[in-house]
Amino acid sequence: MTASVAMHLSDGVLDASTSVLFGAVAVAWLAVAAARGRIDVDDRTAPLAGLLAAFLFAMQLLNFPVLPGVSGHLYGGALAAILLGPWVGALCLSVVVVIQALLFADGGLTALGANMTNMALLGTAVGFAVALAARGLARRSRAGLLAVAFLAGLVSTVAASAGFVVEYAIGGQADVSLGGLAGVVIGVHAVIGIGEGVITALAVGAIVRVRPDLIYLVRTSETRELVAA
Amino acid sequence: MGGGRVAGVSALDVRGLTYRYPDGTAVLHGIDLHVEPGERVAVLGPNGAGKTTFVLHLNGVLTGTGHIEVAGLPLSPDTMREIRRRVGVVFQDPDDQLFMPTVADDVAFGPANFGVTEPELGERVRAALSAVGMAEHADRSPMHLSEGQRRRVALATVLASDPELLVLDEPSANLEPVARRELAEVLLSLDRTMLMVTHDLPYALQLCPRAVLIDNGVVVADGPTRDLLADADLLAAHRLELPWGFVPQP
Amino acid sequence: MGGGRVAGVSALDVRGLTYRYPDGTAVLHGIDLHVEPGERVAVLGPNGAGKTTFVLHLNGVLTGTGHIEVAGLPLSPDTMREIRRRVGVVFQDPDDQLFMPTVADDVAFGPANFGVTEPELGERVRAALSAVGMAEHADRSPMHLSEGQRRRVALATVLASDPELLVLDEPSANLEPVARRELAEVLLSLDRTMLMVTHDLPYALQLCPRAVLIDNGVVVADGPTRDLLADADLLAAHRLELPWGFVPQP
Amino acid sequence: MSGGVLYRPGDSPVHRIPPQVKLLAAFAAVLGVVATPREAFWAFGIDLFVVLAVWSVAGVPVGWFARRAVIEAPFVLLAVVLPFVSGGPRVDVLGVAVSQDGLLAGWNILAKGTLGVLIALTLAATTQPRDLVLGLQRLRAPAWFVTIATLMLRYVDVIAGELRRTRIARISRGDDPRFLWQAGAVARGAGTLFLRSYERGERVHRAMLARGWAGHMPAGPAAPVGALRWVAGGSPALVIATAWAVAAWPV
Repeated sequence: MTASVAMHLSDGVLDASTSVLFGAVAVAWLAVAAARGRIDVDDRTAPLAGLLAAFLFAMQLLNFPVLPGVSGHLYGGALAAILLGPWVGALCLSVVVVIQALLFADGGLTALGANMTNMALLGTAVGFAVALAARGLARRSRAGLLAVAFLAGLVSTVAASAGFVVEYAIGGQADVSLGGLAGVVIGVHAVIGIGEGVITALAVGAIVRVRPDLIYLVRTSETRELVAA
Repeated sequence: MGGGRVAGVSALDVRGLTYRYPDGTAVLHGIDLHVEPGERVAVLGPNGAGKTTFVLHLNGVLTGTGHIEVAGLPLSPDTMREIRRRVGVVFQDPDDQLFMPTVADDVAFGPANFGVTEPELGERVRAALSAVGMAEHADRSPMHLSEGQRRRVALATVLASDPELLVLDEPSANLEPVARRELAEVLLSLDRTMLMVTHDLPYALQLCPRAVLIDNGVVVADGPTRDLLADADLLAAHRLELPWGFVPQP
Repeated sequence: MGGGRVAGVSALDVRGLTYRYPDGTAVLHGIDLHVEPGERVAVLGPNGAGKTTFVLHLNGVLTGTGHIEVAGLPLSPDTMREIRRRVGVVFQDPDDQLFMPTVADDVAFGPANFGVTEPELGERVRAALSAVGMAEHADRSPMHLSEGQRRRVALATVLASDPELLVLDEPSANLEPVARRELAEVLLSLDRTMLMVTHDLPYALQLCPRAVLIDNGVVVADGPTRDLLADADLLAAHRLELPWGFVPQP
Repeated sequence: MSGGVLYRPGDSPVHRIPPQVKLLAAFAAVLGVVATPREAFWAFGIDLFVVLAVWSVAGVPVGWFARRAVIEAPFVLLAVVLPFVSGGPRVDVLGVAVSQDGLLAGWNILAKGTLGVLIALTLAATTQPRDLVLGLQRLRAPAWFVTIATLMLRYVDVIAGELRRTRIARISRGDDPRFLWQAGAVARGAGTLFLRSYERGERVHRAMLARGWAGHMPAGPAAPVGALRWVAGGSPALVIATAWAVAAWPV
């Protein structure tokens, strides 16, 4: 069981028009993210994002144990959002998803738009929204920040899988009970999401001890003094 | 601490060690090495000679064929854990070795994994940090230390498990002169059996009375370090040379 | 190539350079340095003395106060681009400097940014790689090169822009003995004005007739390298020392 | 990057097609496959034939593709499950009543998913990673995308190497995580790795600035692609698109 294999849609699951539709959604969303992330304005953002995309890519190569004999790996939506912000985080992960499709045939080419929407865009946006909403908790203590990171990791994974359910409802190729499909897909990803949440929380915890100034979520809020203590 | 030496048992005994990469390339072609307790041995050789691959066999991270015995205990899947405690490896880049939030956490990581509990754990951490002169930095993050300090903390993370054999991979790499000397002084003060993999020949001569030269996966020379370094033909044949201006003192 | 020297104009002129970190910590306290065309000058100093910060000022990556002039051109926001072409910096870790997919792409990166186009671009790449003895590796990925080869390619990436001043940050770090000597031979063959930041004192003596010693953000000594290294008190006062066994030849 | 890359060096006509042409052709071909009505079994046969023809020109053995196509495996599972869980009229297959619609849907995913992964593998096998990025750059991908992708491909191996060495250092000190809750050291290592990557990013940026970086990767000279090469490179996609058009033509 690996989270990203389960979420990388292949060709043929969605019909052609839905595939094209989500391609357009992804492109539009990325254009907004590029503008809001000011990636073309600051000559430093893109090189840094390149290294952090490499970091996220490398993390996806790393398996961690979930249960004996079963391993998962980080997919990094919430981690990217908390560390880099929802915009640059989305840009980094979208490059990861595109390169995985082109270099490793991981995820179908026509499903690229849907895969980017789920993993690079929904995952980071929802992960960041959760973190932002729970900022009060993150502000209170270090444990609070870790709890928020855990929650963001869990919810972002579930959100990414929910994206698949929505896409299937629009352009799925078989007449199955959507409720049943949603139950299975979201249920499985809730379990995977626990692993994602734990790793996200511990990684954020390790970073906040040393360089709280590098964490987007912390940098852009008043939590800095508290968590650095 | 002191490694609990047993009379008559050698610290390290390697016989006929061979290894191939998964792709079939042979790296080690039958290494034999025998180290007595308390010896300090330099493992010399050019890049690509198989030095680091050899080191990773000593604690079972890589598994080739042949026989490895550490302080009388043969390496096997059953003894792996105890072998890893007995063989303390200090890797070349301290950044690879230090990953915990504080220096003390990092030093406690090994012994805690090997089952040491408080209050002994805290005692081990204090002793190991004192041995490398880093006791006052226990609560800092390793990321905030200088290269020389990180190297010494990496050494402490291994000392805390009280290993029978200390293995150092390129300990002097990237150190400024003072840090380099300080590390040498720490290593000389430890009184441990030591294997030092390096291409820094002056450092080998300073620290290790004996040296073995590995090239193409076999031991091609074994003797007093001074004699090996005096043999210009031998060094040249294995792409080694003394640095400009270095004169081994008589 | 050759750097287009103009008679009577110094290669580098730094006056009263000061710099503070954004948090207010002062790093450079008024550095003065004057380098004539064709000189090779070693910049010595302990870790934390401000050596690398100083280097990053020479091409405007960091901006302090004071005056910097390269081959007669004062550094200012308007001249930044040309200054960056004139000052070629080889950083300590070649992995930081080799960021393109192949060696040739990397060597072309600088001149292409400075407006050089084909067919001259290809000619520059070939010439720079030949100068460092790496011409046959043009299409390889930097991942597949040895540390010494990477260091030489990093040097080529800078030579391709035909800089007036070559700045090397710890060029000998992490090199095995043969690679270290090969790099020295390449550097001596280049006939360029050179600033070499290092704590490797033997390497400084081998390559640079003149040395300046920087500590606490000021130049504390400036003279023939041999004289500086012979002054044991001066070295000790600034946490420098000759490595064990190194005897400067008379 | 080098590790795990599917590129198979070669000098076939397929290898030599400019990457931007191959990228567009691959996307068009897969879109054609996906748009083909699932009942048009003959059309998928033509598609498969086109793919096999490209392989024979490229000189890449069939077995190589078969081994790598298993990446698609999780969706084969979906294809197998659908006939049992879908609604609608039932048909009898080997004595088991399954959904007729589900059967077709399962076939649909199996056929299109397999053809899609085979086409993507063909692209990956015959195009160097750096040329894929170059192709995207010539297809006017945004500058930020090209910069991130270029640096990502260069540094993923460097960072994966750091990851591997950290792991070896950890297990050398007795770490043996078998359960998620024992993986704390792995996750803290991830935090440290992020910091190392960030700091390397700062150093790489400085090194880029020092060599005149002004916000976009210099693109090598792009030789203009003649109409003939567009047609040659696009011909497989053209055949697949034709099969789609015939199959989808309202009768």
